Amino acid sequence: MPIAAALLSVAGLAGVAVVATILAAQRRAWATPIVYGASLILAAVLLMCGLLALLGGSAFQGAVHLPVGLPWIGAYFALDPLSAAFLVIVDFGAVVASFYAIGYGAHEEEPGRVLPFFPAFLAGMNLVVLSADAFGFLVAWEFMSLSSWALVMAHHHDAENRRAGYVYLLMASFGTLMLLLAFGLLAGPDGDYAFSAIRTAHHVPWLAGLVLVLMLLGAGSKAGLVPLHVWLPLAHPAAPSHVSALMSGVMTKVAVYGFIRVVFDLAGEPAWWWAVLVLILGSGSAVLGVLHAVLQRDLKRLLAYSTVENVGIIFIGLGLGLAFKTNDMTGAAALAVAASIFHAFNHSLFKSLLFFGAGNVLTGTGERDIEKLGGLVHRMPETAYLFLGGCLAISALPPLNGFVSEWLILQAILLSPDVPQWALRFLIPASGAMLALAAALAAACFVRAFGITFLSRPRSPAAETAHEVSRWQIRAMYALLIICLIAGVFPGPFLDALSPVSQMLVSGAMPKQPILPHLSIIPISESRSSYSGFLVFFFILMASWAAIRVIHNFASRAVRRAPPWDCGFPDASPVTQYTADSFAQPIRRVFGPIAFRAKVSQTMPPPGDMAPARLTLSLRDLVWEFIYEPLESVVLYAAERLNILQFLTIRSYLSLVFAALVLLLVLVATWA
Amino acid sequence: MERFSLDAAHLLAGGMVLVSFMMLYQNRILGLLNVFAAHAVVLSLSVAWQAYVQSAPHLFVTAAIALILKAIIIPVALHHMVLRLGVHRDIETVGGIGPTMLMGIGLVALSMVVMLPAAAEADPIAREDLALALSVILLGLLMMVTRQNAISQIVGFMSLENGLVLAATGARGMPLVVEISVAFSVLVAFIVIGVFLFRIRERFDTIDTQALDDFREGRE
Amino acid sequence: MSSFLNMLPFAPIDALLVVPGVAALLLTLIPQYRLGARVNMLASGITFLFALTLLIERPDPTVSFLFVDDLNVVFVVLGTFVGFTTSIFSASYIGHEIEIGRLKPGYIRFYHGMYQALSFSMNLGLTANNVGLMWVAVELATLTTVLMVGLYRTQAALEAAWKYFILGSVGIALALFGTILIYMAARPVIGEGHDAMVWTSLIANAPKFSPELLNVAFVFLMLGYGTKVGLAPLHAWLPDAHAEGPTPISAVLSGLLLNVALYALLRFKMLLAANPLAVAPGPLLVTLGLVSLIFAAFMLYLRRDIKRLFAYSSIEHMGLIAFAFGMGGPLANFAGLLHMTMHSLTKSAIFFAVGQVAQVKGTQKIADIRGLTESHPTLGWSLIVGVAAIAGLPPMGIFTSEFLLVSSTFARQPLLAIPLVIGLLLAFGALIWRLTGIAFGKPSPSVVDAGRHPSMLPLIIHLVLVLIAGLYLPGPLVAWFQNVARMLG
Amino acid sequence: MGLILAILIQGVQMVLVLALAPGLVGFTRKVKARLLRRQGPSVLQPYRDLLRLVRKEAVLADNASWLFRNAPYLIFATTWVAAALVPTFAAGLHFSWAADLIAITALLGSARFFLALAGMDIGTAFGGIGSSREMLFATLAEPAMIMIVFTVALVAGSTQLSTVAEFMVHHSTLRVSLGLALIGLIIVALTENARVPVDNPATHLELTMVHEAMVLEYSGRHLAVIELAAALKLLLYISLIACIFVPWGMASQDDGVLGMLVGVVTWVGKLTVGGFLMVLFETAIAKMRVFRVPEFVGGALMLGFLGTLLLFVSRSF
Repeated sequence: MPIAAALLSVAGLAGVAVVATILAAQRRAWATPIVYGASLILAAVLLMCGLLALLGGSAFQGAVHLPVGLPWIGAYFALDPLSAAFLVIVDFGAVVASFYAIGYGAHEEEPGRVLPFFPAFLAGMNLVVLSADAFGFLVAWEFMSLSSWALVMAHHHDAENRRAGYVYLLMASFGTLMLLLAFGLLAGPDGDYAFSAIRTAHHVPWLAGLVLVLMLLGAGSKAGLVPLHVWLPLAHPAAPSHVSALMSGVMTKVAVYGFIRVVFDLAGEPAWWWAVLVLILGSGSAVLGVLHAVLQRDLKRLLAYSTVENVGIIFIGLGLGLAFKTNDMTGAAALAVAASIFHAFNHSLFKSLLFFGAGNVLTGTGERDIEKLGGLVHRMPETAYLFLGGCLAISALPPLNGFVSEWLILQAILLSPDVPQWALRFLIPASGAMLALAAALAAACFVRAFGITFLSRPRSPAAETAHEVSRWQIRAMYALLIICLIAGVFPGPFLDALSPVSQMLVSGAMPKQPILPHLSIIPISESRSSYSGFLVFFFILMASWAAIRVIHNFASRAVRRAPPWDCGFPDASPVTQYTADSFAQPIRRVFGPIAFRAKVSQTMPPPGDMAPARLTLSLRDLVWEFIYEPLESVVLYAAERLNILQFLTIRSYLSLVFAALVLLLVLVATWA
Repeated sequence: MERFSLDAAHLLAGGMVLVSFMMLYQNRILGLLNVFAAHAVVLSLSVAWQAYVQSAPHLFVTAAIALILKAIIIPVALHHMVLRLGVHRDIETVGGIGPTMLMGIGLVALSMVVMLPAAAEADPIAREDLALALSVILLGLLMMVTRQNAISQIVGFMSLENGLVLAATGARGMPLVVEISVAFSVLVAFIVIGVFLFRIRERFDTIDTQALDDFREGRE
Repeated sequence: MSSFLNMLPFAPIDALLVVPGVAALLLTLIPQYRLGARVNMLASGITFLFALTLLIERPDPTVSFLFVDDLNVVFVVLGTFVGFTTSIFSASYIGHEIEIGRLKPGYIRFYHGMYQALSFSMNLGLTANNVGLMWVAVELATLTTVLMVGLYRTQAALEAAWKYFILGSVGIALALFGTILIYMAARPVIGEGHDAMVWTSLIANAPKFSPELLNVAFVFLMLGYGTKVGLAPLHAWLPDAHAEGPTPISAVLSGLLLNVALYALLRFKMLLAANPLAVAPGPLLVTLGLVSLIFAAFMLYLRRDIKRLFAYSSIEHMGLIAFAFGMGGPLANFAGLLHMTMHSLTKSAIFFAVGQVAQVKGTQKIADIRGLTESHPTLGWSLIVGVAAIAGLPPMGIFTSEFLLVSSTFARQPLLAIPLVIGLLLAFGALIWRLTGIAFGKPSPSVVDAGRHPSMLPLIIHLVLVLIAGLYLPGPLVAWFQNVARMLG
Repeated sequence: MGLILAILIQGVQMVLVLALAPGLVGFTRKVKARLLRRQGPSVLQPYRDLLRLVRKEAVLADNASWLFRNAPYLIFATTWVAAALVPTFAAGLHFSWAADLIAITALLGSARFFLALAGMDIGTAFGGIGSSREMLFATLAEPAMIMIVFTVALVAGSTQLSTVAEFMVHHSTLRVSLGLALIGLIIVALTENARVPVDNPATHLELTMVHEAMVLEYSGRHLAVIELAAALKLLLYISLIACIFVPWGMASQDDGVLGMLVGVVTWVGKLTVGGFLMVLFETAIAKMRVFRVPEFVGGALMLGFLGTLLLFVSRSF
């Protein structure tokens, strides 16, 4: 019974957390491998449970009811196709992260602040996916936030990190309250919090709509939808890299799970305008996220912003799913939902891969600012391969997996002219354009990231003296890259595995993917469109192999090393290279004025004046400016005003009491 | 006889309200103390009358306490204190005497409006008594709110408490009245002692509560 | 067990008063600090045990002034428990205070005596079957706490005590007038004399009382006892009293005294709720609750004194509880009771922690307390757990009650839930902001080396209890709470 | 038997595109020279250049990495595969369903990705300029291409080029959306192939070049492979336009050898015409400033989006 095994191993993770606390208190050196090894094993068990429940059919699914949690309701846990799928996503990430951490954790200067919370974090995420009642769900959800907050605060001497942790926890609790309200609506006044009960209950349309909005606020703030994404680029870089990988690659998916669970499974029949909201938020996040990413100098922050982009893409897919579901286009809905869940899976893979790469760079050079890096391809060759693979995947380039899922979403968009609602007819192509734009910008962003970090010449001593990292870290990344390749080359089985999920959510499924002929995938029908990652991969290999062979055999293979040509400029110094900022400059110049109110101003001294010329650039984060800063100032202003009440004289306090008394007496007199 | 007892009770209660107004009118501490003593005397008379009318001997104890403690000991003590602490003799009021008097009248009206319909079923003595007692209480509170010096605030509090005792004795057959009045006397004694015990004289140049609060501005 | 109870010279319910009373007298005679502390602990422990026996066997309400029912036994057990753990904490805390000479040994007799007197008066207030008696008890509790708040004899302490005293006495006076009115309302129905002030008969006859009189009475009672509960705008005494008194007293104030006043308020609410013609007390409580919640939440932002910070958070939570009981209904009342219990445990635990923090860092200024998790890991992390709990984060018990409260409120009255959620978020933001500064960053210098600070035992016990409650509530407890919730209507 | 034949035909196409690509480039150069009243090199000149380059030794910068050495082959391979998947002389080839138009676009995207990286590898200023500008153009050209694909796919009901071609042959009508798509596609093609007005393949003034700047450090066989890839790309785009908008004369899977021959001839004809028109356009206008280009390409994006939108509004556009 996988569910029982899963719950047991979650409990095991909690136990590991406790043990880790004790070990950390005693500052044992060998604690690190032990803790990560244990979490690896338990996560692997959970992964198995997920796979069994997903592939093994209903025989391996099931529900459990424990007498803990909310009294008179207890805690329900269930393992259905949806939760199984996300259990797989979560725990694959968890396994690899634990493996990576065995190597990476050795460099941790304060293991005592990481070890106890890592397994707790894993336990929290798994519990969210497993729990099947509102209370358990929220407890697990907030526990997940709390433990990851502790991990963000691991390096607390840095004021930046403290701020990051604060913003993160605040946003998390905002999200939780929104979810709480949503569940309150779903459960109704007499508080029937079990999912099974909610599912069967009938929900008034406008109420369900309110639930959707609350879910967008609640789950969206955790997943990082614009404009609720602000905590994400702060918190993800602050945590240790293997945790950043989990937060960015996996935790956001848990949020997506929460959204799908409530909106597709619990809230009843969707209305067509739901899709409008979701599509707008999704495409907005996709483009804004990647635009921010292109301009970042901090490698991990860049990755965090690209997470915002990918979450946006996932939500575009979900929005399409809603649009099709309302119009009973089950086939299309199945395609859209499957595509977005598949993209969630893919993103969890390559985002973890990239964060691990960033972690390697951090351990190898101690630098996160790409302006100070460069030339690492020579000093850290393996990290370079692997990071390049991640870049290709996330830029949606064939034959890797990122392309497949985005291709499927585009195919889903092509089905949508049959949607009757006009708003959607205008919106869906627009979000398609946004998606394409985001993909192209992502390519630019990762050319920049890889090129500046790994290629060209070192820009700082740290980069010159970089060293390759431990085998654990490298092997973990190889595992991820291989899965990325497999998912890109043989996507068919993955999509088949998702069909029970779409069956459950939209009561429809994609056509069974033919394993033969030629391992191609077919979203709707062969005549419409098909794609065979295998053939493309094979052709590319063959073509390049053939080219190399032919040229080397029938022409020269001689090589001469020489100083760079560089149009004849002799040995230019590394500072003459293109920097990250200068690489991004054209894109900033084109998109900046709209997205960031970018302003560039030069001060050019008159000829003969020795003063240096200055170029000043101002970028404004409009979300902060127009949403968060006003809020903050309002709160502080109110606090200032009210604070006077702390300094009154006894007499004035008495007069407050007196006033209250007279007021109430008058009320009573008039009421009577 | 019944009629007369009623009128007498009302007369005494009304007398207390009147004396409360006189207290509001005072702008000299020593004068205030004397008026307060009068207030206590009227109270003890009214309590005694209630004891007689209700033929509840234990109320005489309350009356005695009122007379001895409130009409004699405390005023004298405060008098003594004013002289010893060298409190400046006149009372700073908030917003002048006149407006306070007007507010007082408004409060009396309010208490009538509130109590008379409310206590309809209760027997007439209790009813008028309650209304008057409530106005005494409100006037006492008003005094605490509108007077700056600690002494006058204490006096205000004690007049408030007189009103309570009046109400309690007015409630026919209410148990624990004596205990409560004793407890209250303890409370009042505490306040008076507090002024000594907390050595407010030593710590502050004045027992004006404004100055008391000056200490906190710097701290918080 | 019950037979054993019968063998006792006095009923356990009387013991709740006898033990502390005797102990109070005894302690005023014991000059040695250590012995006094031990006796104090012992007495509180015994009181707690007797309180526990009430769960098994209850006296017949008609025989004495005292009575026990489902409602007040919750308060009694909780109160005596917190009193006991606090006495353990206070033993080591006061010891340290004497060593650093902040407290003169002469005051110790007084302190311990007052401690027992306080628990005496609170038990009396909780178990009294008579409105007047309850009133006297609450007044007594006020006086004792006033004296303890002024214990340090600093200008600040005296001034806080004075303020507390004046405001408290006015509150008391108002409460008394309300009590008299209740009697007046009861007399025509029940008849003169003692019976007209006895809870049991009052509740029974409440429907026949004159509604107008009840309304006026409730106004006075709510303001009177509300002052003790610390609801805004009657709260003014609370922050300073918490901040300037010795920390055990802050713990007792937040953990017990507020509950006692709340208990009185609940009783009278039941009285009014029983009378169909009287104003519904719910809306008044809900309004005061929301005002206190949001006001306190804003006040949290600019606090500089750590104890005052948590005092304001007590106001906030009292507001929440008042809101819950004001909403009424099985879910909200359950949430209110649970929240009250959890708040007592958590807040006293926080004050235990804060007391130690103030001692090791030698200051109460938040700005001067930094990096606690580094300099004192155990203390720092338990403070984090405590604050996380008080801020309503799972898996701690307060989350459960807030979950029930918010979700049920939103399902019933969405418009009321909005200010509720805003208030919660505001308070959360302020608390976490402060916590981040206190617990993390470069540690500030400590005046005492880590080994010297008082025992962590009570703190740990409380937090563990809160944690367990967050994950699992035993069936009997739940059934019992639900029963009480039904009583409250 | 049929299978073998099909694979054979596919192979023929792959070889054919490879063989014709340099010819096309040579042809365009020739035409251009003539239009400028110059004699110009022979049409076969590109073949000679390639052979010469291939025979030379490759000179690598000291700090060139493995990526720099392998990028040319990857660029070539992806481009070639993409070119092989576009129906040229015959539709419905055996492997045509291995990738649809979106996949072809993405394949070209990967080629560009590697090219841009290669440009940055050595760490010279010019490589950086080239890569950054190339990626800027791509950020607009790619979505434009996707939008055009949408337009076509919505008309033809498929993203498979063979299906599209067949559809166009059988029920082709004049459609607004297709007109928009055509203009958009031409703009994209000019951008992608670094032609005037976006970039000038002939220039060697560093600051004006984009494509040339990226390959500045290449020499010998590496350069040859990249040049060949560029030629393939040009051929690909012209035959793409041809296959979508003028699919007539294209043989289908089951035609005999004769049909195939006809197809080849018509295809070559289309290529010459297309190449000629392109050169005509190029000589008619001047190169624009780098920061005018986004507006130019953005125009293509707008056109493609407009076409899609029209089709969403009504299928009859």
